[in-house]
Amino acid sequence: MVEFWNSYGFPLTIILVQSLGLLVSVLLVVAYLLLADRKIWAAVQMRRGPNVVGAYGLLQSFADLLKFVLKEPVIPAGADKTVFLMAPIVTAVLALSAWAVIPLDDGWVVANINVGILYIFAISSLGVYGVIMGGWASNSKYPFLGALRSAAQMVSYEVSIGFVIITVLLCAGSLNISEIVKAQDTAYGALGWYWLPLFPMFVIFFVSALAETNRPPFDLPEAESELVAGFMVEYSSTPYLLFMLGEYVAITTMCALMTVLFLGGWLPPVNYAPFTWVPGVIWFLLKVCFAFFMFAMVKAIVPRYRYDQLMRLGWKVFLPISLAMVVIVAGVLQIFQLAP
Amino acid sequence: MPPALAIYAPIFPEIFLALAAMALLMYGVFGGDRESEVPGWLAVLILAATGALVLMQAPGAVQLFDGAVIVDDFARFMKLLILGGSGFALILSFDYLRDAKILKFEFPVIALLSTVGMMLMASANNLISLYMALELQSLALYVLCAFRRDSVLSAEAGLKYFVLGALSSGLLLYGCSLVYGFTGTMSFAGIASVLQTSGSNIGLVFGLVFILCGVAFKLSAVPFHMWTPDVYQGAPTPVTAFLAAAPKVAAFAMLIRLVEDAFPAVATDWKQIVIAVSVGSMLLGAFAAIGQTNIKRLMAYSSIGHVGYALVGIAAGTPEGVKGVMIYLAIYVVMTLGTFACILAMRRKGGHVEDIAELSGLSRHQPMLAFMLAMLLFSMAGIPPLAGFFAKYFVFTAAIQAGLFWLAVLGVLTSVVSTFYYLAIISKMYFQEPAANFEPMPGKLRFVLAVTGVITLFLFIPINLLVTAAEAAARSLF
Amino acid sequence: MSIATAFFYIFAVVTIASAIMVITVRNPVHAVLFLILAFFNAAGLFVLLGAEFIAMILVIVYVGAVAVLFLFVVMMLDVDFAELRAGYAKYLPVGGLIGAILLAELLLVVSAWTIAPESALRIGERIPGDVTNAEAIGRVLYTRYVYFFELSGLVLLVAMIGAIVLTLRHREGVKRQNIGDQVARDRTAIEIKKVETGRGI
Amino acid sequence: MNLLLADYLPLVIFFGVAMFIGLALLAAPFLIAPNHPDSEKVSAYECGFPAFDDARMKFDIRFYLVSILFIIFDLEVAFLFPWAISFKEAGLFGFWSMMGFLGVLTIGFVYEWRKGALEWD
Repeated sequence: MVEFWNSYGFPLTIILVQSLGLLVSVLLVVAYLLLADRKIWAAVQMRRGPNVVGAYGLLQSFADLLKFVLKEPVIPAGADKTVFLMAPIVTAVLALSAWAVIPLDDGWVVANINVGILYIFAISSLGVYGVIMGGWASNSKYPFLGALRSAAQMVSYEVSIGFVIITVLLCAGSLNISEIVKAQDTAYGALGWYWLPLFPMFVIFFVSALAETNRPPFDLPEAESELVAGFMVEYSSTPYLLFMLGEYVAITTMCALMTVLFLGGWLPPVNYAPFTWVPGVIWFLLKVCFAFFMFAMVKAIVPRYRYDQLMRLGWKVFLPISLAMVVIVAGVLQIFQLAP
Repeated sequence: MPPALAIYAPIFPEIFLALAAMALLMYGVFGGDRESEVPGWLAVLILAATGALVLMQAPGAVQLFDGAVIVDDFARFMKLLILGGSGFALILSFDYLRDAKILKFEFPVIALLSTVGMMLMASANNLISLYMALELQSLALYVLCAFRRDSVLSAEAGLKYFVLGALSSGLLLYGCSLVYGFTGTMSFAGIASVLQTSGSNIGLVFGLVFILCGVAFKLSAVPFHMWTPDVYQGAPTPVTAFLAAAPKVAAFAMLIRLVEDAFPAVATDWKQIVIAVSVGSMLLGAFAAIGQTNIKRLMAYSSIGHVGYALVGIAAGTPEGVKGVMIYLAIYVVMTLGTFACILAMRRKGGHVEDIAELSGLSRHQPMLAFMLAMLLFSMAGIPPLAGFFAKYFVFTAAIQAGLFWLAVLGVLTSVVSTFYYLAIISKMYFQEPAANFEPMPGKLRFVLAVTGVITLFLFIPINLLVTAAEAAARSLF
Repeated sequence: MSIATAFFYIFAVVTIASAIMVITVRNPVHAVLFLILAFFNAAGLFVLLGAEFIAMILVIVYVGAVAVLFLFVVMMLDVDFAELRAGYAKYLPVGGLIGAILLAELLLVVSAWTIAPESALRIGERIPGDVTNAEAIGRVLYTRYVYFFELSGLVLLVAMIGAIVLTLRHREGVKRQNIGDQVARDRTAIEIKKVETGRGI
Repeated sequence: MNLLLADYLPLVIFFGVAMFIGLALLAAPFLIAPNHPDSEKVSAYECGFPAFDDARMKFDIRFYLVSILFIIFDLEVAFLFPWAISFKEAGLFGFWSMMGFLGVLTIGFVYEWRKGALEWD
């Protein structure tokens, strides 16, 4: 019994605690990022934003959660009930499970797998299922149209994200996310991170991440002026909450991915004290917040794209540019023998 | 780095063909998307140039890419046949495509890429290269079958061919994995040497069966022929001509190399299968064609029968047998293209017709066309001294030499039966009241018919040339 | 029984069960969803074999791309399912017979299966100990197996051309946006006003 | 248990915990919230009208085309991953073989572009 505990029980408990801890912290961070999103949006429009629940509205997200849980869940009569309820679960769980491989600090990762970046790429390519399933299962027109739009949109930007990741991999030489961060650890600090040498890809990644997560200005799947709320029209109560949760977790994941791929993960921006005294996880968090701030500002500032413009941007601008960049980066690495 | 590239010289023809196909694609898409015959003629030129490149190669066998590809005399013979078949089928296509309003530059491009696949099939020396070349060829053919996308029949043909083709690819791949599981190698030579030392095994035999099933699908041999009549009928006629000529050659080339190079040690096993398939194909080709009223369906059954005859040569399993198959294929390609030139000439104001009854009394209006078609059909039936006779003669003698006397007899008997439906067409053309006349035959069809007709009629004079070439090529396998 | 073995049985059973569901459920959308489940479990099996790269590619390509297309197609199909079922019943005896024969053959194969003892030694390229399998694939795919690699490029090209030839239709009378024209427009066409924060116009 | 699988076990557990949280959230309102469906409440939303016809309709073939093209490019990306991480080991030859592959697909891409398959109208 003791032996069993030592060889299986103990490590499993550790993993369980780690997972639970990470998930709870992700959810907490998301709760406040959601608030931050609304506050930033409000600030740009010269409003105050949520400020009633708790000081400065700090408890707003928790009040929302309570309210969602206490609302009546409505399932449309014509809906395919199983798929209808599965869709939000799929969205939320997939979005959350991406966090298993993201390192918060050196060695602070739940599952340090060799193909971490592929895993994230796979998970983000599955994000489209929640939307399609929700839109189809509702058996209602607006959700269906929203689902179609969303599927085509997410799929279109996935390709450029793939190429962007390839350029980073060319420079880093590993599929392991911690290794990718470590490859950015140079004497130049923030200037050695990949955002500078791969700046065009950084921009493309940022914009594609917006499109991939259906964030404004690419929120056509739920464009309220055309499709009411897109694939979420028929959802209420916690199924709706799970969709929103999934969306925001996915956004946070994209911010984290941007941090890891381009902003040096947990590395301090300057390689000298006092910067090196700050724990890596703080740097990581700060960078994620910075990325999220950019997401929120874009939402507040930029008007929504039209669908044909959206497809054009994905297929005729980003795809050729990122493809060309793959060739250029590879060529430079080959000519100057810089490959890791 | 020319010296480094020089080692790839044996597959320069394929590389050239692929690059030229891509260049043609770019030409088509940048040269304005209008209907024109120019890309098609360019494609014919490219095929001719590729043929010249193949001819320029020095004799002898070379292996490339770790033995994945082999270029020997056998491969070169088959490649020339494939190139010829593709080229003449392309020449046949222009007028039909214009009438059907699908004269697009993609047609020759896809045909060229398919030809690349076929040539690589003839050179495949490893299970993966075999599979990939086959897929390249088939994928392009699926598209060609559905090329006339406004026609329900064409779309149906494409879909049927695709679904069954995918199924057969699955079988083939499954068989390959079983064989790999048993032998631990993908290369033909490796498989052969393993079988030499460790003998046969039930798992391996099943792998072989699955592979042969997959190949039989591609050959449209009984019992995997179900798709053939529908696809032949539904596909646009030039595509049918294309389908009936070069891909058959490629599939045979692949099959011959596979069984002779990889599985000589289990010859008894595959010979049984090949014999069964051959008998089935000959019988079905002879009897099922009798009731047909659509000439393309009839050609489908006829081609099933021809596949059966050619398989007799493989069943023999000797250099003579392989030589016979090669001669058979060469002559078959010529006859088929000629016959399709005649079918494509069946054209009235309202468009193309495919009913056999429409041929009634053709000899009054167009005696030359009727004569040529009659000769081609006689040749298909194997009447001496036409080319088709020699085709059958060499396979059957090889079978007799290999002790398969009864198989040869069966082949002769089914040939006699098949003569019946060929004769029915000929008697319609000569002894029935004429139906309305066809439009005059376009020059390109005339050209193809003239070339194939002359070969069919007068092959008995230079037959020795063909026999020597086939003999030399067949020897490179043994 | 180790954890890995337990997971093997879980993945294997779920794969087979969902594969059966794919062909038996009434609703084609459900069928595709079960297919996705089967892919996932197959990916799990690959991970158990140590082929993590293949597992991830399976998820990315099959689940993330191919199944999306499947779902697109079946979602929008107007198929009469009752009719389909009728055909199913009609072909069940024949299909069942063929299936049974295949199964019997497979059992025969499996029961009599022996791998040639030396075949394991012949496997061409072993993965060096310190290299992940994605990297190991990279080391041979682009050099030793370049022929297959380039050939797959050609296959993809044919697929691209084929898809466009067969499906692309242009609608007439559509006015398209020409970004170049818009950007190149004369500056006098619009008036740019500086708006101070918080003032409005 | 070997090292590679030891890396994946946490992934499965993490997934399980996430699933648990999701299911708990989903189930909560069904247990504690009021639930009084009526026929109006559970009808599909169509701007106040009763639904006109079936919501699932045939759709523009363009959506299929986009997803087919996506599959092709996704495969291309899949081929790039091992190349990117073994860039040095594959050497100059590997570099050029990938350039050849990308060249073939770029030709396909140019073809698509010129044919107008990337336009959305």
